[in-house]
Amino acid sequence: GQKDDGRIKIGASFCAFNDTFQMYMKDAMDAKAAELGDVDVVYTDGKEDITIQLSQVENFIAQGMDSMIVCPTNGDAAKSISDAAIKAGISIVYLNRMPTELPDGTYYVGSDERTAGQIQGKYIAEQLQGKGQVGVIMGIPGLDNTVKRTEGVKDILKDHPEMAVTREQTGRWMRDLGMSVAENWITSGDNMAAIIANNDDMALGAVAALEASNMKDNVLVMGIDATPDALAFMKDGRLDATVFQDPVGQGAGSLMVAYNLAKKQPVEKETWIPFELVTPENYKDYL
Amino acid sequence: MSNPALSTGGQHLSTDEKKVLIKSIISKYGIYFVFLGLVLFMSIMHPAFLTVNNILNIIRQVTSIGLIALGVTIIIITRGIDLSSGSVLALVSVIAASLAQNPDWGARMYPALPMLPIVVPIVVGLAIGALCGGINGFFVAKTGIPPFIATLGMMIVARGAAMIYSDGRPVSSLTPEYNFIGQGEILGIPFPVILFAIMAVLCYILLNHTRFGKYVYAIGGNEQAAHVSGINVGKYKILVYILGGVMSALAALVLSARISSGQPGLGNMFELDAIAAATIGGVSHSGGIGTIQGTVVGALIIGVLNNGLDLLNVSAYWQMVIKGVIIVAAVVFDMRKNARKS
Amino acid sequence: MSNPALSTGGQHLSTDEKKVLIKSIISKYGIYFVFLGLVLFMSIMHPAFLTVNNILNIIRQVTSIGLIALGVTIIIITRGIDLSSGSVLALVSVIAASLAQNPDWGARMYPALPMLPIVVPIVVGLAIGALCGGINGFFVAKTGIPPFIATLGMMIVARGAAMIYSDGRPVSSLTPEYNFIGQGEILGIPFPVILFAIMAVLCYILLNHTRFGKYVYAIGGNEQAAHVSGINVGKYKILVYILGGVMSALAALVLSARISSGQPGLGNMFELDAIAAATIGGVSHSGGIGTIQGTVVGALIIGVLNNGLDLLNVSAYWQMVIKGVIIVAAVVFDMRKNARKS
Amino acid sequence: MQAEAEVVLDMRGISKSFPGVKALDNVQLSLKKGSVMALMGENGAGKSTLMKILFGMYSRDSGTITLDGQDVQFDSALDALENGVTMIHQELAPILHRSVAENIWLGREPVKGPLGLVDHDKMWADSQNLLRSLDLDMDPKKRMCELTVAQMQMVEIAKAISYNARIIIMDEPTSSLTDKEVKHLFEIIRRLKEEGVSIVYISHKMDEIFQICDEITVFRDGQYISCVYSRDTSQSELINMMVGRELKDMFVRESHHIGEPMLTVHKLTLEGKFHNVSFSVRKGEIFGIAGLVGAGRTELIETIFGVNQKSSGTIFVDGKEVDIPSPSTAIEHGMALLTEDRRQTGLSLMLSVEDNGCIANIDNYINKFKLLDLVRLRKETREECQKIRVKTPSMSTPIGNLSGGNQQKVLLARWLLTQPEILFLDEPTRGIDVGAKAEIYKLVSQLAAQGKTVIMVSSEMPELLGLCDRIMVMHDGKAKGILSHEEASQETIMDIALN
Ligand SMILES: Nc1ncnc2c1ncn2[C@@H]1O[C@H](COP(=O)(O)OP(=O)(O)OP(=O)(O)O)[C@@H](O)[C@H]1O
Ligand SMILES: Nc1ncnc2c1ncn2[C@@H]1O[C@H](COP(=O)(O)OP(=O)(O)OP(=O)(O)O)[C@@H](O)[C@H]1O
Ligand SMILES: [Mg+2]
Ligand SMILES: [Mg+2]
Repeated sequence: GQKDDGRIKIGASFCAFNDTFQMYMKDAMDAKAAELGDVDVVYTDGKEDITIQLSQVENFIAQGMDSMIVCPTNGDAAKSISDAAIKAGISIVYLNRMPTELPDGTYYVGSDERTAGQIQGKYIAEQLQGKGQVGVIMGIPGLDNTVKRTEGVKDILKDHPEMAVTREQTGRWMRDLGMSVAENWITSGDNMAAIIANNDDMALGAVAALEASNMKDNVLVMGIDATPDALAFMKDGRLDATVFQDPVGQGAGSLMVAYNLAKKQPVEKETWIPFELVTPENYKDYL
Repeated sequence: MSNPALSTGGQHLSTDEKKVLIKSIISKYGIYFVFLGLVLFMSIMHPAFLTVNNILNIIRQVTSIGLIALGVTIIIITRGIDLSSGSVLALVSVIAASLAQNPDWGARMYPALPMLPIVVPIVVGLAIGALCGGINGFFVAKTGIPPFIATLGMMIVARGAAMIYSDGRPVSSLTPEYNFIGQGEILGIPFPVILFAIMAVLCYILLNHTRFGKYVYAIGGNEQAAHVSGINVGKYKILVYILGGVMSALAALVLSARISSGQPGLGNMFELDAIAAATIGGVSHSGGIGTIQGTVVGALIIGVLNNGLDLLNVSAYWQMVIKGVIIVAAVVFDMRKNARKS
Repeated sequence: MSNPALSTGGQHLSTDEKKVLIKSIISKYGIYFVFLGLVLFMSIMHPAFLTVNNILNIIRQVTSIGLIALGVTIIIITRGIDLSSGSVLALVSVIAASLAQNPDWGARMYPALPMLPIVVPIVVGLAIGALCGGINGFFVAKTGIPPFIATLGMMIVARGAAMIYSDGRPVSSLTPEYNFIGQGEILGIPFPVILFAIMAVLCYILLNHTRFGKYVYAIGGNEQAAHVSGINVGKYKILVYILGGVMSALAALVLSARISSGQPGLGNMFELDAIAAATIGGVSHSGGIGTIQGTVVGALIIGVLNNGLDLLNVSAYWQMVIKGVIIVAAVVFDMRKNARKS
Repeated sequence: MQAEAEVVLDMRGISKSFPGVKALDNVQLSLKKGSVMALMGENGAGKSTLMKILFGMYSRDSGTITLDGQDVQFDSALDALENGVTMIHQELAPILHRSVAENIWLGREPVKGPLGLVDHDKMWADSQNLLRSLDLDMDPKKRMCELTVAQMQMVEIAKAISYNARIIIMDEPTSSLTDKEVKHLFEIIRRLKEEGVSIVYISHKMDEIFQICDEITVFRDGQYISCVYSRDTSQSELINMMVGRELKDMFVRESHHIGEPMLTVHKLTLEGKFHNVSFSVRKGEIFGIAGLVGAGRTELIETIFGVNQKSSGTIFVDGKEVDIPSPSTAIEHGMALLTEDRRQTGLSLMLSVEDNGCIANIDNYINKFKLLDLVRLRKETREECQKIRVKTPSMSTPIGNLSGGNQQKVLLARWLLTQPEILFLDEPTRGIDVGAKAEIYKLVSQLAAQGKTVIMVSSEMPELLGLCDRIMVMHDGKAKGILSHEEASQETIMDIALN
């Protein structure tokens, strides 16, 4: 129920505060909350650990939140979070990462990680005209988005007999580690036509590595997120493409759903915010 | 006797002696005072803090760290360390979960597997934990390499093994019996809390009322002395690491049942929190010193911090800063440090 | 002199003595043999491994871990530990980067800031590192809390501070002068490699040819004895942690310049890799034992593993397993463990 | 009687090498039932090594061990214990943070009940009985670290006896005991003998050997020299066998000129340890401090040296009042302190002989580049060690591998290197062989002759009486009086110490 002061309290658990994209979603939520005026949002950092997030949801329940937003580290393991929320009678909005099940009282705002990888695969296949070897720099192993984005790439390349993912290594989302991976690939002498990274930071690391050995012109590099850094790289012609995931659409959208749930207003069960391909042709729209 | 220090039989305490007494009480129970202070502060700051529900919350949330901390306490008392706990937890979680998936779940790891009795995943899980711990112990005891390296190796290997086994994916949809381990309640008390309490008591008895416990302290206090007193130091070291592995496995069962999913990324950095809990609780890394009750309080301090700062709506970044400061402050205040030094 | 033992002038060695000699050489240089073996294996397995480019690659990639490892070696020799290195690295990286952003970059942290001379971010960065290390050292030396806790606190606090300072975002687009620290070359040798080599030599001199070094070993060997021998133990401990902080800061400058961006998530778990490098290199956690050359080889072993396994296209998961196994095997083979035990 | 007693233990042709040292070369030892065999030799002669081989801690390179006529081979201490052999170790081996009872019964804890839980009540009671039977009055629940060194040693002795072994090895059991406890130990040994227990007794204290031992085996440089009945030999003959040469006077008091007051202590107090202690020592004087264990002697000189912070009182050096907050200041004032417990406050076991030797004198080797002059450092440290005849394979050997006496000598070298004006020696000859003792005494009187001030705390009355110009007697934290060399005797000192 609402508190005496009539303000609405929403708890939001993010899966990692050191993930830049999540910070942009948080910014969008902040902005939306300010616009609404009568809502307080409590943010917590799940540190890429679904069990920590479960604890945070339990804490939200103890605090008497009106509704909750959770960006789950792992969609497969969201069930216990749903159970806890349902048991407490508090609605929950999943953000950005789709849980396997979406029982009554739970909602979803976001996109499908797999399509991001598919967009990458399609664009690269097109650019390379269906020929060439590809390396994939992955995020932290075992995480939802790492697995699904990588699978998305492979979904597409499967259909191109002359293309293959010849190398696959982890850069743990970090630019410096992405750079090291790319450096090692370069020395290996593999004839790689494109490097696809699970996020922009690692892609930018790969770009730096390629530039250092004057190979950037021969290799396409593509990331995901369209961070300001990535767009700046694209502006300078250093990054070939990325995939835009709309943090405002997702962040603000999830807050609106949670807000309406708290106010007992009708809401959509699932709100899909599509990924968008960003290339040197259209990057200016995302600056 | 001529030595005055020996005959502390005198009954009348001077004020000086009283001061010393009070000081020694504080120094002996410092960390408990810190804990009480923290609880007091949090309950003043937030009405929801000191409710039965929230207290169970806190304990449930520290269960896995706490279980690992119990094992690691015993390991550190022998002058060892275990960095592999979190990874072993992950490995056990995916293996146990793969043996406890709902038969009607489409993405089962072993689609042809019949529904196994609940003891199978439990026993297999504990066995894997014991095996990992045993390997740690073997290398520490038999090759003489530093425990830091032996368990660091296991930390990397077990994480890799968990990834390979599960192909980096979660192993989800577990049977209700399995889930009970993490979500069940007995008389309104969450099962993980009961399990943690039982294990803490068992470890307490083990350390204080069995030969094993005496040997653990002796090995940590003076390995050579233990050896010349006829203790098979190697054997007991191996046993200690096996125990550590089993505790990680228990934590794995609880945690995966809690989220109804085994995951290869689970338990990341748990070893650090567990070691921190033990250290806050007064376990000395120079060996021979430490108690189970101290470690339990150490784990609870970490739990209260995580829970309380969330309740107080402290922003995530500031939480880190505050948490770090309080951990250091707690140990500074805990005057047992003096005992540790000598 | 009448003392026969001091004048080991005898020239004729029996076969028995030769065996002992060979054994002692292997035991003294075990880890170097492991390193050479690893290099040999990799160069047989992949033609590109033993090229100048790739060698520079490897060294450049281990520079930041290596720099931290140099500092942490000295800390561990005094019986300490530093868990805060990775977080201090992150904090320094965002602060230094914020003072070295390109003036024409739209998203500057301080839009009004004029372009500062390159020394400003460098000096400020090193100062922040020294400050963090100094705080670690202060708590270790003056309050007597275990180094594990003091630096664990700093690990959490510094990471939080980095997040707060940068609001969780990368601080990008740095000036070319700044980038030189990480990307520049002198006579074809990458600047980070040169820096690492210089720092390794300086640390070697520091440990072996200065009073500071003798005191470091003495403090680690027996703190009380060092005190009675007139060493200001507290002061030197603080200095040692300051040095550790400065090395983390150097690593931060190199790394952020390498990727031309300061990031609050940088350096995650670097402390563990650095401590591993030192331990592989023979530094003993019981204090008093360890060398810079050992640590450098330890860091190179980690670098060769990361690079070589990537070259051989070993899958990420299997890389973990293999890496863990090789680290343990290397230290098992390194027979200096015997020296450590006695 | 001894002639017909059966031989219980026979060790023959035992050899043992460590890297760089041949510790034992074809030695032998034979022990009869119900007798005490002294094992004697200089520091590093191999006494402890042989006993560790017997006790299963080291493996032998060659040789046979026969126990009750049967060849045996102990692979571990456990084997030895199970075969009725126990050992009191030279280096104290207590588990400091555990209780006396836990230390005594370690590995043999009484258990009860179906779960095999430790029976603490029985353990306390057994300990109480054991301690009482040895006339020791201490609480078995006390932690070892709360005991004095002497008490810890008595606990070790009690522990060794509690095994009811046939053979007890005692490796320098009295090195940290005072006369009272030594007397006590001897009573225990006599009782054990009557019960048919055989004892190997290692000590550097001559008078003890003749008091308690039936036979004496002598080693020199890892070699067997001879075995004699103690009633058939004399102290000087024994010394000759051990040292390989004649040792004329133990105490050569070189004539020395006593000059101006160098160190004056006025009403120095450390709360709870000692009160209002005043004395003044002159240049060229050897000043002894006597007293029973726990009299506060160690605390007194450690406080002067800045290890502890004084509660009140003043200290004057060379006529000027000085404030000494830490040992480094003390060293600046020309002081040096050889501490009592070399393991705790002296040695860094894993560091080399050289590093242990030079550490107090580092400041003297800093050159104009702020670097160390390692050549000179090595040379001078080595020379100092040679001067006092340290026996070590090399200067880079970890000091932990040296025999106890040689470790002590290295520590002495550490302080001599600093060329101190005021030298404090706290039990300087603990665990040191006769030859080395004589050398240290000679050194002390040479230093005095050079005008240095020496302050020596010792529990060995003969050395105080033999060397010191004056002796201060302390009891229970108070200075009870100062005796001149002429006044002092065993009786007068004891008289003052006990009032
Ligand atoms: N663990 C070891 N490693 C290397 N050398 C050793 C070791 N133990 C003893 N030694 C060497 O063996 C020789 C014999 O030492 P041991 O301790 O037996 O002498 P000791 O007769 O007991 O002397 P002390 O009277 O000083 O105790 C010495 O030269 C010593 O340096
Ligand atoms: N390690 C210790 N732990 C506890 N008490 C101690 C310890 N060492 C000394 N004491 C106590 O401190 C007091 C003074 O001891 P101190 O060592 O100064 O006496 P001492 O006259 O030098 O005797 P000793 O001959 O044993 O050196 C005594 O009451 C003694 O019991
Ligand atoms: Mg000996
Ligand atoms: Mg004393």
